[in-house]
Amino acid sequence: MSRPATIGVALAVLAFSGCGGGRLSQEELQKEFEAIQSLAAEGALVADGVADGRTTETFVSVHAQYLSEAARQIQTDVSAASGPSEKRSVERLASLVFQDLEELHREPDDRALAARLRIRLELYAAAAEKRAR
Amino acid sequence: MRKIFQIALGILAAIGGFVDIGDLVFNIEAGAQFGYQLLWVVVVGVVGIIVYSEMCGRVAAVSKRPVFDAIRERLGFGVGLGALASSQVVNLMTLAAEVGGVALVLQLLSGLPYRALIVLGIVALAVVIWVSPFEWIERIFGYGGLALLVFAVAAIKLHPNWGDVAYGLVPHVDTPDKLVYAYFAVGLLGAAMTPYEVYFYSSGVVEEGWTPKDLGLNRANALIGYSLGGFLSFALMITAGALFLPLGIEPEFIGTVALGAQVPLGQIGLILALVGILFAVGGAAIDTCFSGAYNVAQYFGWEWGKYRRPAGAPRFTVAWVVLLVLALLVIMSGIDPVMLTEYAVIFSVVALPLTYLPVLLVANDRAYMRSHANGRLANTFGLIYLVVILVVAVSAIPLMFLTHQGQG
Amino acid sequence: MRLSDLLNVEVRTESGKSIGRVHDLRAELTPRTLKVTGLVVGGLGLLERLGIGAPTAGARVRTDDVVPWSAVVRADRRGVVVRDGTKPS
Amino acid sequence: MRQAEDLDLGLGLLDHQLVDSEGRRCGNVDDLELEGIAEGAPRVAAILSGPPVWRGRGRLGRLAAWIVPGDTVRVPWEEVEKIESAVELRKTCRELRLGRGDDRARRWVERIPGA
Repeated sequence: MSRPATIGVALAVLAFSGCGGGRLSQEELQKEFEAIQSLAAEGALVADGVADGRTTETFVSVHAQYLSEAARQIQTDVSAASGPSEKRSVERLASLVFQDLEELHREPDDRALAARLRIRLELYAAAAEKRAR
Repeated sequence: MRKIFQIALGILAAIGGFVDIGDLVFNIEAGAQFGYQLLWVVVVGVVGIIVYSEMCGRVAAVSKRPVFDAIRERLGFGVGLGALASSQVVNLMTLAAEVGGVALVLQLLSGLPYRALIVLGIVALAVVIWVSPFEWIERIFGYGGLALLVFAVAAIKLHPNWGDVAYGLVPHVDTPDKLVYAYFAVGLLGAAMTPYEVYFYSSGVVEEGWTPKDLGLNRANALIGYSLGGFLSFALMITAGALFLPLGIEPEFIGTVALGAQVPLGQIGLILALVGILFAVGGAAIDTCFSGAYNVAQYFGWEWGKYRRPAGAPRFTVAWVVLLVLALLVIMSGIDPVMLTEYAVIFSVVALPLTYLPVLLVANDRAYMRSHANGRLANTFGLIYLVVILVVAVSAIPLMFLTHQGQG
Repeated sequence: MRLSDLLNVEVRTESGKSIGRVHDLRAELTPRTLKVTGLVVGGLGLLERLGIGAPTAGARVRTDDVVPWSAVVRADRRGVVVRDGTKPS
Repeated sequence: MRQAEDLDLGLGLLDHQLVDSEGRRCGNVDDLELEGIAEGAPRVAAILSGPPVWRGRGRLGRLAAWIVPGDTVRVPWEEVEKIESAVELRKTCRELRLGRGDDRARRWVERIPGA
């Protein structure tokens, strides 16, 4: 194996070993809140497009699924680890965001639903942002 | 008329080569994290690629020697082989990332499963390369990639604070995350100056049989082509800075890039963005694939060229087919194309000096270049950028470590 | 003997003083032959190997880092021995 | 060929491209064979090309020679037409037995339609 490849593998291993298991620090939880805020805010943007009929069904369905999977990943990672009391609220927020994004993925053409999801996702984003500080 | 068509070579290299998945990822992420603060780095990167691609094109037109010939001649067998191995690893990573990008965009357009689209994408690329003449590939992907101009409109419609945008062109650091800032600066430079662009471009110059008469065209290609590429980088970063930064969105998906055009421009913006990304990334996939084949053929002295029929340069043909198959395996493993892109760009930065030093040396050799050797301007810029590249190459991997790939 | 046998080997005088390494061989190209005329040695020689200041580089920086072949006593892959008093500057 | 002129062998010949009389690329100058060193009148006798030649090219060369199969091809200096940025030869690669790897690969590639 060439040197860059070896370094690449080594780095990839290091990068992955950082996730999952173990105990979460305050700082790591903060990062998770930031990640949730990002996903919720992005979901709200997508939902906004649906509510106004300014996007395509396929795009919304596919992209919302990627976002929802990321939210679920956060939930799984955090629940697998131990950590301070905020850990619970990370889990709860992540699961709420996941559910809404999942709904957006399944009903990408429901404008009324999308309008409601947008408001909810914006609220989650704001809540996560507050916690991330 | 012929001239106009030939400028398309520059546009292909600019859109398909300049704006590839690396530029999309780093410009959007940098904009979302630092707003317009890093715009100046794009300028530095664009000037760098203009300087070196002009040099590579000139060397190729005058001496008929593409970049990897120069690398082996000047660095010798051993170091040259190291340069070959590292550039092939980076090429493969980049190719796999671009193929993944093509599949993701196709998925966002069609809703079909991702893995099926990877296979479809690879097959489509192979067929396009196999059957169409180079000029066609050039035009299809070059002009298709121009749909990315939708991001210029998007950036304007998002009403960025133009004062802040202008201030971004002045180098300044206004953040507590200085390391993350440095990481993105390195990534943006790497994305702008990716070496496969010059491998591809210089080989194309030799294939087209350019002579010193075409040096004006070479200069125009480098200047116009890469400036256009830089303009698109600006548009992407401004879009992200105006839309994603205030909302705290950290872009992790190709779809997020397209969202940047959908929010201000609606459905038409979304479609144009997806089509533009598809063509830019697809064109870049072809460029990287060929670069890999060019490099290995040139290092070992094999016959090469895509103007010949595939059987005219058999080992070259085998090389690009093998690269496509390897890329298929890499991306089918399920690795995230966006993350792979980041690794590819950062590693390419490490390999930069081994590419650009020999070019600078050869461009000064009058036995090769006769009266077309580097002038004072090209040498001054060439040397300045060599220093920049060295600094960036040394700091790239430590920065990636320290910032967890820009996560802080 | 191959070119690669001589590249990078150490150059010593008969009395054993090292004067550097062989960075390149200078040759004279005529229509029929390619005769080796000297050794490119020394710090500047290294730059020459990269193409800076070599005869082909147009601006010939200097030629006094070339040891003429007439000064070579013995040359093989263990090293090159040149007559005493030979020194590239 | 041009008039008598100076040429540094490592810089101006070694690792350069070989091009045959039909303009086909057919390998690199992997090493040079020298003659007449003992007699005090050394000259280049031949160009050497092919994987086994890499053995003389440092550690990576030895490794590469060990991995890649192939034969040494010796091109006598008399077959050299001209030295430009590439080394141009007087005969075709088939006559000089160069570029056989491409010939072997061609048999496979030719089977694919459209090749």
